[in-house]
Amino acid sequence: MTFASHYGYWVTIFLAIAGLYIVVARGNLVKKLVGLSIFQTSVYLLYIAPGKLIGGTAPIVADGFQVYSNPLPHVLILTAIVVGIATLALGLALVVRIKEAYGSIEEDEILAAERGD
Amino acid sequence: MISSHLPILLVVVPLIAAPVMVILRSGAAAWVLAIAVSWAALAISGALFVQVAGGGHVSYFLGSWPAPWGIEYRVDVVNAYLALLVGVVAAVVSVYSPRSVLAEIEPGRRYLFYTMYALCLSGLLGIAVTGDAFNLFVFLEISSLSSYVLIALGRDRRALMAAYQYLILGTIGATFYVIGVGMLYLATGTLNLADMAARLAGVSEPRAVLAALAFITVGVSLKLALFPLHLWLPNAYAYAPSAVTAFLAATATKVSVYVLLRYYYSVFGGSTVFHALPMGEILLVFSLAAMFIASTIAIFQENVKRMFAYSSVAQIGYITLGVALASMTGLTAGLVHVFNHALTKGALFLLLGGIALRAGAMRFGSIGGIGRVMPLTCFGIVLGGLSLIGVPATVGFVSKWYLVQAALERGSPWIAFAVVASSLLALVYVWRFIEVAYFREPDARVSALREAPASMLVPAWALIAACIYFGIDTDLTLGGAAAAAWELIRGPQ
Amino acid sequence: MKDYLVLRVVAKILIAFMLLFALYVQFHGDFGPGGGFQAGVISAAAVIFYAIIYGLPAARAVVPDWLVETMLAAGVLLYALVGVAGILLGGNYLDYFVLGADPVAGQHRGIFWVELGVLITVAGVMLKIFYVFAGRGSEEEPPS
Amino acid sequence: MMAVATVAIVVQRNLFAVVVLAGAYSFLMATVLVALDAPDVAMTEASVGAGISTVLLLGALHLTQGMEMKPLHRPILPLGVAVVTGLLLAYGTLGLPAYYDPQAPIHTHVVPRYLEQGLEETGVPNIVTAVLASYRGYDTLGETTVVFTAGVGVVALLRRLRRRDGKGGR
Repeated sequence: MTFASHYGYWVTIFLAIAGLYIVVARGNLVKKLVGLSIFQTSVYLLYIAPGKLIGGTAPIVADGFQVYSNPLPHVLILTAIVVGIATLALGLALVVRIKEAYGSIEEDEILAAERGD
Repeated sequence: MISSHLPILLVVVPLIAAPVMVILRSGAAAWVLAIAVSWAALAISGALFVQVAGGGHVSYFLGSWPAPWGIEYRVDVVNAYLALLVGVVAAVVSVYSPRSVLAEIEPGRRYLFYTMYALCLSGLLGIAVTGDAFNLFVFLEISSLSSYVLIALGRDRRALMAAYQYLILGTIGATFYVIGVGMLYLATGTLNLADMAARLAGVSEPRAVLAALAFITVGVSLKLALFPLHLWLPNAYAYAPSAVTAFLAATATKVSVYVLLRYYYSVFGGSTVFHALPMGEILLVFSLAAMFIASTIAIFQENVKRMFAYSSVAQIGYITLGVALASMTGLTAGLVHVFNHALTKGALFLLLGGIALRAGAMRFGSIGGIGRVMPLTCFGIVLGGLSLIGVPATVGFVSKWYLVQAALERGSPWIAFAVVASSLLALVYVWRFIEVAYFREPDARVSALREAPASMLVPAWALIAACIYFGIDTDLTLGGAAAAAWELIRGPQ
Repeated sequence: MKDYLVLRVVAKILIAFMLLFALYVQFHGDFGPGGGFQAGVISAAAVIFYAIIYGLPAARAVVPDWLVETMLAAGVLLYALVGVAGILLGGNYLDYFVLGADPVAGQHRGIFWVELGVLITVAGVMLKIFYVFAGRGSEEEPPS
Repeated sequence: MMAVATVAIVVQRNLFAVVVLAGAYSFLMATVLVALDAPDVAMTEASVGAGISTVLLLGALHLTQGMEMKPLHRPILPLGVAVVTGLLLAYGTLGLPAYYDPQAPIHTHVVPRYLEQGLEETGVPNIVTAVLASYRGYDTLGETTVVFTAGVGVVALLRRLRRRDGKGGR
């Protein structure tokens, strides 16, 4: 349980903070989605980084290799990536519609317009 | 032979219907399919409920891979109770939908609407029956993505913004959930919920487990709109198409409640969550806040649909209050309110859909005196409102009666008092509707309106009738809730 | 970009290679990295490339809208029906063991069809999203 | 490098630059993933993160606008939310097994069967494919359905109909 053996997690944590910050703090709808993607990517490292073993190789069974990195997180994250891009595509489609309906993609302007509805 | 495949058929039948609808490209055919799969879901979940009602569980191994290597569907009475609830609501909404879809969705989008509806149904049922943490996430995303689209199909442009906000908050919630699951996976090495529970006992370092508990709680609370994480809900409910509001209000948040309970009791263990940790107290504070603050906000709404949406946030507070009391009676109260509130709110939003169809407006200012021209619709809303308040002989009374009992059992009469006091707030907002609908003179525009069509009234009144019936004969609902509560409290076998 | 002859000729060759590469990724997924999802993305990219060089209408003529929309549904349907086949042959849902003469052959057949389903849906969706985004603002989408 | 790209994304207000930076970020992520022996994931991240999402984002920007407004609010609350989340993550991860520990639960439970018997049971040497398509094939059905949902959703939202009734309104 030493600090140094967990350094890989710190990258995850930094990315999670930065991504979440962009989502919550920024008013631009496109930038929020970019932040959301970064937040999701931080999870990829959380899952995959601990799966590696020293002296290991990619989990493709072949003669001469005994140690493989853990394949299960890879599978899970493949799914997570796909879910992420699906969400992004849908989010962008919504943004395009919002732009057409309100003429803006800034949250503050849109909320101001909604008050007038 | 077929009876052994019920768990998977429950989910896959609507899932297969969705691409078929896209290939057929016909609104009418899609509607027929939607009705067929909704009633099939009701029948299958009913059969499953009968299978497991006596206790025990049904396991189904996908791809015939044994758990924990493959994905397991594991149905006990808790899952079956939830699946049955979703099935009932889906069956009613599917019958109700064509008139409101005809009015609210453009012709070229109708089959896409039903495709999304089928996917959403499949996703919710998938969450309800799966026994695998990551599979739960995948189906959560199927139901979430489809509900974003369903909400955005509302006629008002604010529906788009509501869907966007829900997308952002929903995705943050789902990502929190995945982080929590990731920590549990790293700590135990498994994704199967039952296996996870068994292996958690052997984890010596509690920090990862605690953090996982926190992440999953926050993530799921975002989805179930626990105050103060409810910000997406009022607009999403207010501006979504009528059928969608009724369907989501009655099912989506309830399924999230199930997820929370499943993790608390079947994975982390009820005693860890509520005795070793102050989760009960934390939930209690947020539940009470939801009951009072959301009800108060509801009173000041100008839009009827939005008012009832805030009322939903408050009612979710009653459910989580039951959970927070962490006793057999409390949990039973919470679970029975899951069912009762689904019936009540489902009925209310269906009836409001009738007003939306005829009057085209949901503001108090433009529906004055509507009770005289749409008597059946408005009388139904009044009865539903009485159930929200908790008047005897409605389902709302049953839930609150048990909540009060649970509070007294716990030795906290002030909580019992809070339950009763918050009902007065419900009385105020329901009275507002009554006052506007019955005691104002209808203007020329309102006088020209007609009663809602029978295809909408009959399903809605079926739910209202259920609200009254189950308010008097509580054997089925309370029996199911008590069996589910008992299954949860006794923990994994 | 319709005037650059060299570009147009090179593009044709490149697109052929891209599709070939997609097939390689699809069928080599058993042995190396890759599989239905990646192959689907690459084949969609090939058509998108074609659309960029020759224009959207040309691409729509080669891969029409109705085909794309059917593709995106057909893939999921194929995948889900492989599962149903498992039930019909006496196994559980998505049980590949019962699909072939011996279990491993069954697994091979199951994985092949399932990956094909993924390929079809992913390629269909990517292409459809591209069509919809690119078509927005320029021309009317053909009525369905 | 990834940290630099992330900070640049936070600061930059030109959305085109943000998109390009996000693409670069994805490539860096893919490199890291290769280093972590996850070639399947790296390949997907490169094609999805750097490829599709960049194209989609540029497409969306083309249809909307390129510059971000200066934020009106002081970002104290959001920063608080993000930092609390980070602290919680830090708290949790410090309780997890150390990296490269072959005795960690993820290496001793469930996975050994995939690695030792996966080839035998499925006939597929790439264990990622074996788990993806067979052991956890149902997740992949769900994943395909998610893609399908997004595709149909985008069509439902952006399809041009011959007769549009404008914004709808109340």
